[in-house]
Amino acid sequence: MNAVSQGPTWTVLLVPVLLGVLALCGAAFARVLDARADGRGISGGVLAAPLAESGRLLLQQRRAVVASDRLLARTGVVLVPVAAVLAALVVPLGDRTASDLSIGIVWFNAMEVVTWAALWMAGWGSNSVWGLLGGYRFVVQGLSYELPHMFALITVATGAGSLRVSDAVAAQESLWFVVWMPVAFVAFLLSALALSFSGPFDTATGRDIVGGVLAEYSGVDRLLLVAGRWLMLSAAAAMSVPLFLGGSGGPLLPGWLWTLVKAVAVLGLLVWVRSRTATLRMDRFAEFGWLVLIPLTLLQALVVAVVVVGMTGGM
Amino acid sequence: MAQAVVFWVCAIGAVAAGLAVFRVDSMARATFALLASFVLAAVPLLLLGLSYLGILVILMMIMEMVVMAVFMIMYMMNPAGLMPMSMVHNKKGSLAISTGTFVVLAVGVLLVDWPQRQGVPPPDVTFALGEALMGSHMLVMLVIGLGLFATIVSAVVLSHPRGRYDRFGDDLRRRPPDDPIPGSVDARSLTRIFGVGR
Amino acid sequence: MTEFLRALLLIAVSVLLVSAAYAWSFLVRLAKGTLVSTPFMSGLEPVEHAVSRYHVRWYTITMVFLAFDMEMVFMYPWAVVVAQVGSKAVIEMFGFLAVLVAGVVYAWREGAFRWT
Amino acid sequence: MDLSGWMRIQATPRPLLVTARGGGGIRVAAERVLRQRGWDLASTPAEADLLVVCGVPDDDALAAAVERVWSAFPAPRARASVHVETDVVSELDRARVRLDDVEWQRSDIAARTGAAETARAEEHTGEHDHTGHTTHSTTEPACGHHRSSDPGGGHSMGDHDMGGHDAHMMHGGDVAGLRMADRAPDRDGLALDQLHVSLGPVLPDWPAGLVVRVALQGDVVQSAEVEVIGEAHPDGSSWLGMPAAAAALDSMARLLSVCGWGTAMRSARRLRDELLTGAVDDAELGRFVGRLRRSRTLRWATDYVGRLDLPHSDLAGDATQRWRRWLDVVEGREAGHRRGDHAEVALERLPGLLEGQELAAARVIVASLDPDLDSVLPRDARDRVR
Repeated sequence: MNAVSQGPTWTVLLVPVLLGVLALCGAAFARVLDARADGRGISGGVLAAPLAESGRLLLQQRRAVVASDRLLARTGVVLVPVAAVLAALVVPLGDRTASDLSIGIVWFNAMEVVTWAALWMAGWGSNSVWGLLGGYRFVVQGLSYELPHMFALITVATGAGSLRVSDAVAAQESLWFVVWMPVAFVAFLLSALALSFSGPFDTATGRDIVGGVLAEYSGVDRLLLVAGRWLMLSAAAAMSVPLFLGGSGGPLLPGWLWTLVKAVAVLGLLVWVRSRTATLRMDRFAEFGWLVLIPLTLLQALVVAVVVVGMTGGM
Repeated sequence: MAQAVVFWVCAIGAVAAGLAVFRVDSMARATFALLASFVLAAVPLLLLGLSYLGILVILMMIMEMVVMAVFMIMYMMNPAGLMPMSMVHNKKGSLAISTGTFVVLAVGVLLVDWPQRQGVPPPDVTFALGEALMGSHMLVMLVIGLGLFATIVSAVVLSHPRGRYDRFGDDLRRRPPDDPIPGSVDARSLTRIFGVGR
Repeated sequence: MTEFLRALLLIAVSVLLVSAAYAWSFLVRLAKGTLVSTPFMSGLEPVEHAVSRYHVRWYTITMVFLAFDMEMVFMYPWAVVVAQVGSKAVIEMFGFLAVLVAGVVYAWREGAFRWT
Repeated sequence: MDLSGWMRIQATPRPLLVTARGGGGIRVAAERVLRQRGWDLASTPAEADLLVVCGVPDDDALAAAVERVWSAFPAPRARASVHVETDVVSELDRARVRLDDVEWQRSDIAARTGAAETARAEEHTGEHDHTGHTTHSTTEPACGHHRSSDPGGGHSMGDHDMGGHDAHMMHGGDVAGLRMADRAPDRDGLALDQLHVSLGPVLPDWPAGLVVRVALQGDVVQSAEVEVIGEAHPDGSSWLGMPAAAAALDSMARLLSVCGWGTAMRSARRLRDELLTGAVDDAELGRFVGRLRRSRTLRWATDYVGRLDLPHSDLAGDATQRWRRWLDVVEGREAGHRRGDHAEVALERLPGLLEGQELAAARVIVASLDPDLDSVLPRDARDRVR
């Protein structure tokens, strides 16, 4: 495996393109699972459904509620997909990365948190009870998943001895982090679903509150919110590859292909989990996050720290 | 050149967003104007080469301003600014204080004999920060730890409407606790969720 | 700063892409104007504006979160140096965290993680 | 063909279903067709482009609700009214054609823009004459009706510095035809704004004809008032001809949707339709039931929610116990679904169950009771029977 290095500047342009393709794959797979549950055949139409739906939303009229705060609403709607794309900046493809920030792991964390503000603004800005409820639900969801998520990231940083994503990949040359940080990996996957408000963590857009934050949005605004959710889920799935799954490491195939295969596999797993679970209500999950997930991820961080200290002979 | 452009854009943007906090009617907009101001003020840290601190400020400020929005909207009247109102109270006093502060700081900037840099910055400032925390500044971290513990306890004592005696009864023996909405981490719920089905 | 130039470029690119989505939608859709409507209230007439002093049921969690979250300031740089500093760093950080977790357990017993 | 038209034809319509009392059978038929075509159901007018009314809205309140929802649809839009089950396919096809008919959509948009401008002009002439005002006050629930008995109620932290401003704000009048929310005491001692929200009649996964008006503080229901709108259809009840197992699966699908498990909801609806046509695969049905019984997340959503102490009733226990009994019915281990005066008892108990609950839990409670209102007589008629 070659060390990850920063590619030429134009590779930055690849980030939104590849992330978009990954997001389309995820959305298409979700449609396939839906179609199977519906008892429909899997056809080209099912696979192209996310594109057709995007087209429908582009054609649809935009709407706003009387006296809604359109500035906040617009800002929130735009920030959701933008934050997702920015979060994906530090994900390496093979042995090339668009930007190898020295604090790449914190960068991902910061961009993901933008969704808190964005979704709340979109909900509040719509001046609708459903948007209001959804926005606030996402904030309390953030308060419940964020600390386990951060501890998972810190566990990786401890194992790598660096906040640089390329160092995390290099540190996994002999052994993938997922092997000795399984709890952190699971916590990361859970928070991947939570930060993209999808799957069992879709309280913010729940059907019980008729779509929550999405309730009053139509047309291109709705498209950006929904696309932003898929982009964010894809970015988190892609990020799990350099953090836990050894980056581009793997036999026979070229490195970039391994990265893609692993990212698609993780995304597929997340989408599948989505189809097998009911929504976790936050009045139940908040306590679980604080009293079960935080101690577990802390223990994981402790184990990793002790191993790291032991290996470098720092005792 | 690029640095200067970024600095001035952020500097003017931060001041403008800070002014906007007092110009908008809506609590929600005021909170996020303040957030924009903080984020723009974090960018100069990046210009100084303090990558970790800069991004950390952005990360923390977003989380904290969202929490701030929660409280601003809970307790301030007219949170959406749909009614005409002014965000400015005690105009004369605050004008005097802010002018005074500005003058003191501006005079300080111009008059203080700023020291020259000695030595060179460490190659990895984040690493140096970690070393300082684990070495010379360990006491700071320990004191802050106790301070945060005290914050948690006092926040719960002050803000939570129900305490353990309301929940578990006067002899603290009631199981499950009596809560208006049940949570998930107590013996009863855990058995039902993780135990065998009925 | 040069480190973040590519991030700046990506911000520009993504804003451009979002604008392109808005522009494309404007070109192809039939109704150019925005439909202004009353909020959806299950088909009945809404009574008041939704934006209001929203009664958050979990305000204690926000305070506990803010306190606990502060330790992230220390923990990210700690993760970078733990291998060099050795066991002292591990003991110190997890002592620090143990104190905070004790605070969380106290908050749990008081029912702070349940909706008021 | 131009790009817009091409994109429109590629898209699948997204229908919003409205069901009138007595329209349950039509709804089931419509759901089957839509499922087979892959037209996903919308939750709100903003998401939808097709309004499908199942049954006859023979009541002014529901008819007005349908019109209000229809006016909130963004363009392009089309509507279908299905009065008999056999019309489902033809009505949907007709609406689809209209949806893709660019000329019709253009004239619809022009008509709506024109109407909006006229309305705006009228508003300007009679500035302070809020025509909608009287209807607002009639739909508003009686204040302080069901307040929880909180010992410290009415004393908020900010009472001192906000009281005066509040009084001032009340004189401010309406903004854009709607009032600002007002404060009310709450069980945790904070007096913050209360929002009045109606659940139903047009709400996905909601019993046809039911309207629950709730006062919310935050996401907690402070008070609830239950009302049933529309004419009763005791003879035309959608469930009369339906096997108990299919009816139980229909209830289950609704609960699964409210609990946010869309995939299982789709499977439940498909198995329901297969039961109705007799083409169900028993092994698959068994696997599906087993998966639901084993699901920890579903348990987490329904445990301890909406507990009723009614021995020997199929409403007894909490939401989990109720849906597990539905699964017994599906498996044929228990005979009836919604026995006896199920709906009447459910309606009677509903306000008490909802008060003090989080809104999501409140939706689970309604879905887990799932009263079939087709057979419920109006309140005065019921009193006469007693």
